[in-house]
Amino acid sequence: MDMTVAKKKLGLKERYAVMTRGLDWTPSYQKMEDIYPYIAYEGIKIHDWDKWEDPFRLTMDAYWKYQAEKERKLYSVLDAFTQNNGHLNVTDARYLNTVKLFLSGISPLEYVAHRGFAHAGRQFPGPGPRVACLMQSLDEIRHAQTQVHAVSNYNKYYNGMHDFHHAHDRVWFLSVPKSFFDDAITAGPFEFMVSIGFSFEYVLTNLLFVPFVSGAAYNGDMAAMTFGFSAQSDEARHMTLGLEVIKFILEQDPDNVPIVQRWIDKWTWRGYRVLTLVAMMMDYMLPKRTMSWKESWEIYFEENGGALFKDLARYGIKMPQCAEQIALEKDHLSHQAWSTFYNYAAAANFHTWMPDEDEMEWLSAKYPNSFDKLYRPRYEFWREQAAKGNRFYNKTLPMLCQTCQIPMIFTEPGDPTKICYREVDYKGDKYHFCSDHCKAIFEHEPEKYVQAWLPVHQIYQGNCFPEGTDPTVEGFDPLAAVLKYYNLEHGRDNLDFDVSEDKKNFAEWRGQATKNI
Amino acid sequence: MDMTVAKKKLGLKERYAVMTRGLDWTPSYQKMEDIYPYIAYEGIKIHDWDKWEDPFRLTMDAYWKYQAEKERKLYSVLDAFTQNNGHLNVTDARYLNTVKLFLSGISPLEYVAHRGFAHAGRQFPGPGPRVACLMQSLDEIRHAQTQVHAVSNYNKYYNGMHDFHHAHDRVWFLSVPKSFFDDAITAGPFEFMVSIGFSFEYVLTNLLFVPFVSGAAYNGDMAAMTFGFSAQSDEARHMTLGLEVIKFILEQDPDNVPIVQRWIDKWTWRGYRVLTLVAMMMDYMLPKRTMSWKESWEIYFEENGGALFKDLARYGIKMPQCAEQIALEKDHLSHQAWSTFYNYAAAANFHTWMPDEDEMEWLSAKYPNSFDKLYRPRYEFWREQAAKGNRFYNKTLPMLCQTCQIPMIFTEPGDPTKICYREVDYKGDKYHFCSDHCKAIFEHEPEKYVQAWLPVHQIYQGNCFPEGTDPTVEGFDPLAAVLKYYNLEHGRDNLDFDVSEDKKNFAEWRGQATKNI
Amino acid sequence: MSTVFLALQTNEETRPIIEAILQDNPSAVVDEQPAMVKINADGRLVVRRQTIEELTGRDYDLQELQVNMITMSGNLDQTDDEITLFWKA
Amino acid sequence: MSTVFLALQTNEETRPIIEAILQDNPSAVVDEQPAMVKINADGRLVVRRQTIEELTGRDYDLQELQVNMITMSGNLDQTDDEITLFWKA
Repeated sequence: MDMTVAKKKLGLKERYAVMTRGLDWTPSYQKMEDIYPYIAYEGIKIHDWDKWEDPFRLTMDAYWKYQAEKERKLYSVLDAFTQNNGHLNVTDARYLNTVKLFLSGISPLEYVAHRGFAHAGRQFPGPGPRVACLMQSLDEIRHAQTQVHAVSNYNKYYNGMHDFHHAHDRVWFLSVPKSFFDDAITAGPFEFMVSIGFSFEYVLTNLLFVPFVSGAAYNGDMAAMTFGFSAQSDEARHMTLGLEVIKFILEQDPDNVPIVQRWIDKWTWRGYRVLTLVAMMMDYMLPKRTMSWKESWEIYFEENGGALFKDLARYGIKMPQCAEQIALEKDHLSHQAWSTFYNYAAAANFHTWMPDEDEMEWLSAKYPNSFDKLYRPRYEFWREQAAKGNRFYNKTLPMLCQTCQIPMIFTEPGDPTKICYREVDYKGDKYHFCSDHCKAIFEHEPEKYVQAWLPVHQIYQGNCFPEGTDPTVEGFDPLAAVLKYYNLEHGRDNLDFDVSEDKKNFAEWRGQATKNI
Repeated sequence: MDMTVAKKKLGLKERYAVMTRGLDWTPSYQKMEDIYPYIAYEGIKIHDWDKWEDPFRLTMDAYWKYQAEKERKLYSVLDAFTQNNGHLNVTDARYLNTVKLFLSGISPLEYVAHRGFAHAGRQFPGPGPRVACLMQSLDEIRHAQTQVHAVSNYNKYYNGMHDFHHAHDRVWFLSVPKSFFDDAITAGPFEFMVSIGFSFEYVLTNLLFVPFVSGAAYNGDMAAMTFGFSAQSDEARHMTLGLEVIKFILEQDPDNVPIVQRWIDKWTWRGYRVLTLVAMMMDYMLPKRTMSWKESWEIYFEENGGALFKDLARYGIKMPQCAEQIALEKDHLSHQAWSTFYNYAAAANFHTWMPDEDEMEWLSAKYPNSFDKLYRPRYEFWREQAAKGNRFYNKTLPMLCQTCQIPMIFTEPGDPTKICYREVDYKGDKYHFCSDHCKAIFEHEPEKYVQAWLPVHQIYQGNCFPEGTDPTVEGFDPLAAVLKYYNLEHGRDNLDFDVSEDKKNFAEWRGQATKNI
Repeated sequence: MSTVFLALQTNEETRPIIEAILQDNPSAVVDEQPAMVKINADGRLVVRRQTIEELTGRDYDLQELQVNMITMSGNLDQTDDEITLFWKA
Repeated sequence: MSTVFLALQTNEETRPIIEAILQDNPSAVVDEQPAMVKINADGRLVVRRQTIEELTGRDYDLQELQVNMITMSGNLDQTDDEITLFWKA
């Protein structure tokens, strides 16, 4: 018989080898250290770059194919959502404040991540990590773009989103996520990969994208569900890359272990502090609660991170020490954060409010050890005051932690009635910290962190007023000047949800959408 | 100079010629009349099939490309809608009854249209109409499938949709749309093209798919919006085909004009009568009204159809006479229909209800000449009776029109207080009609219409009970037996919306979706 | 002259198309309906490929309009460069 | 053994994939969350192309899973025939 046998296509592993290592070459007329100048100074020793392999074995051709499909789906849904007036289907208008926070706090980080992976990937002599970093870099700019597109629909109707990028670079609390990523991209390429690729992507992003986006879906926000899960489908790949990078570095040389352990310790804590915003989104800002911050933390950090560090134990890597303090904080984090934003509602680009009675009950049930004892009485007092017309807006400026840049709102580990306060004297100046972990990070790299652009210091130094402002004139209103600098309109973009234009407009529009007269 | 000039691609018109007429051949060993046996008997004379040209000049390659894109978009949106619990975003649970009506009354027609175009297209000796009919045939089966897919999500939660195809072939009022299409596909190929392609698609489908689907979008039904507009994007092409077919036939031979005029008269009236269901969907079943039936009729029939017949006047074609009666009915149609379904709610596969006070006001405003005088008092009486526990369910069987199969509910042209009643004696039997137009249609083809399967007659003849039913036993409940035959559950699939499981479940589920306790 | 019309879905893809139509048809009037945009014009309405391409900055095949078209009225003629809707009377 | 998991979007495309996973992994447990399905398994979870193909009646490329994957936990290894998630300890 003369059967023709079809030539077998290359298998996935061979295709991956051909499309990564097969496309690489060894430079002949330039020295390796000139081409990859940042690869040595962090002290990481790599002996064989070819040991790095993407476990998904994704090659660029397949990457474009599946990303294009994700984009087509995403934009079909976004278009239909807008066409359908989907914004009126969110549970209630308070929900929109999560969108504002997401857009101004998180989307700009996606863009910085894009830059970070483009930069770090360029520095690695191995083709495997270069291709993986290129894909992640493209993913991240996609996320920034799709988030901006998705939210642009909300921006047509609701306040506070009109100049999100301007806000990201200026508004006080946004210096927390901004400085976190700035810290990462100004590190060396290996530390960047551990900070973002491993600690942030593998250990922490689940907490941002999974339960929150799942919650957004059940709060009627099909746009957030769609961009969120579309982004998260890339994150699954990022997480794999993050885990792979750690294993690769650790397997290359035992000298790498203590360096990597320090980075893991630092970046787990740094990332956790940034997630303070997410904790409060989950527990306070989704009108329909789907999972508490504490439950999310237990599933995605304690259980999942626990399994991870048990697995990494064979390399000598340990669960970061900060996990102990985090465990103590999980009953308090979201409440302390929300209290702060309730206080500072006059200076934010979104609205805050006191939870209603049902929501208080939900919080009691989810936080039996802390809520009724410590936070409910405070809320009830504020609610009472607001009902009397004394809604409290804190107009003094808080002390910030030099490392995480969060106001000093956190309590002593084990004593939730006492503010935790640490300080360090360095070259004649005093620096303040919210915790032992932020203090330790500073102490290891003081020359980096003394440069921090702290919003409160900057306001006091007169750097956060519109150009030409004279703060010495009589009756000068510093808050008004700062809001102008933020490009926020007092009484429209800030203050309590109850007095907001958003609340009024949403009620009116939803009414129009359901009534015939 | 020796510039290389890129070879120009074929233009659209050349491509169309190559991909239609260019693919045709003249049969050599079979006679034309054997291959196309149905082409002569209707009396239509065609001299040059090549004069038929699709004005879109769509060829099969482009067809597949754009249809695939439509499908990708559609299923992305349907998936996201389901994932997001989109069904809870409809204005209120009454809306769902439009979906039930659509699925059992209209979707099966899409399937019959698919068969009709496959059959008619096969009969035309010209390659232009054959390709156009092939595309439309594929479109129609796509519509049937996407509608069933879209509605299958609702079927998981709400009653009355569980066996829509069974219902279509049995439930009394569904014989109206069913018999309409059966009438068309049992006609010759030219009459089929005029009935469906021109009269239904060009003159009437706008009224079904455009204002109703647009209204569904603003009643929160993203699924209906998406399948509706996706289908309608094909309809735009069908309409063009419908207009082209008429112009082509008329231009071929002056003898064709009176034949075509008769078909237009007949099918405009037949189609209009079927749209009675749509009139009531627009005015009563969309909780958020977006346009009244009367307004839709004025825009899409009077204005648009007026322009069309003015344009066709050059061929000697006139606006169908029935337009005069339709103009008189537009203030009454939806109200008379809704009253009927309110009466017969015990025997339907969806729920009915009395409009609330705001809705009555909207109806008054939209129908100043008729609503307050004729229909509001009736509704107020029924509402009062229902409040006293006497919600009226009519259990007698109505007389049906032999042609359109609608109960004799319509009033005399010009006298909305008197039921219109016409009759014809034919071969010793008496036949009843709702109007002069239905009577005239019968009289032209009595041998066709005496065969009508009229649900009321069939029930009386004992043909609509489950097999083995003995209607002579004591206490026999005919309605119960008929509902069993329909596969509808009494008390669940039928009766007033107010006492329905749908209402109760929707309220409970929406509550769960927004409350935290 | 009778009115011709073209109705398109309200979405990002049709925005520049509607803009192009308004630019090319002085008599065109936009009627915004729920989830759709109906463009009415007096007797004749032209959709020009070149104008869409100028507004979007990319190649455009007029057959793409199939995806977002909802309905229309009038006789139609389509070439590579234009879609024309018109009444003869 | 620690838990590995894979979370997928709740939609028509993932239904047969989830079914395949449950069929191939006796320890797999489904945790339905809003808009997503999380599948937990004890130490190891395998997604097999062949099982998906049997259930869907069409060719399936495991890389398609990229489109509907939300998150996962564990070391990963992907070949033409299987995606495996596992902990070594």
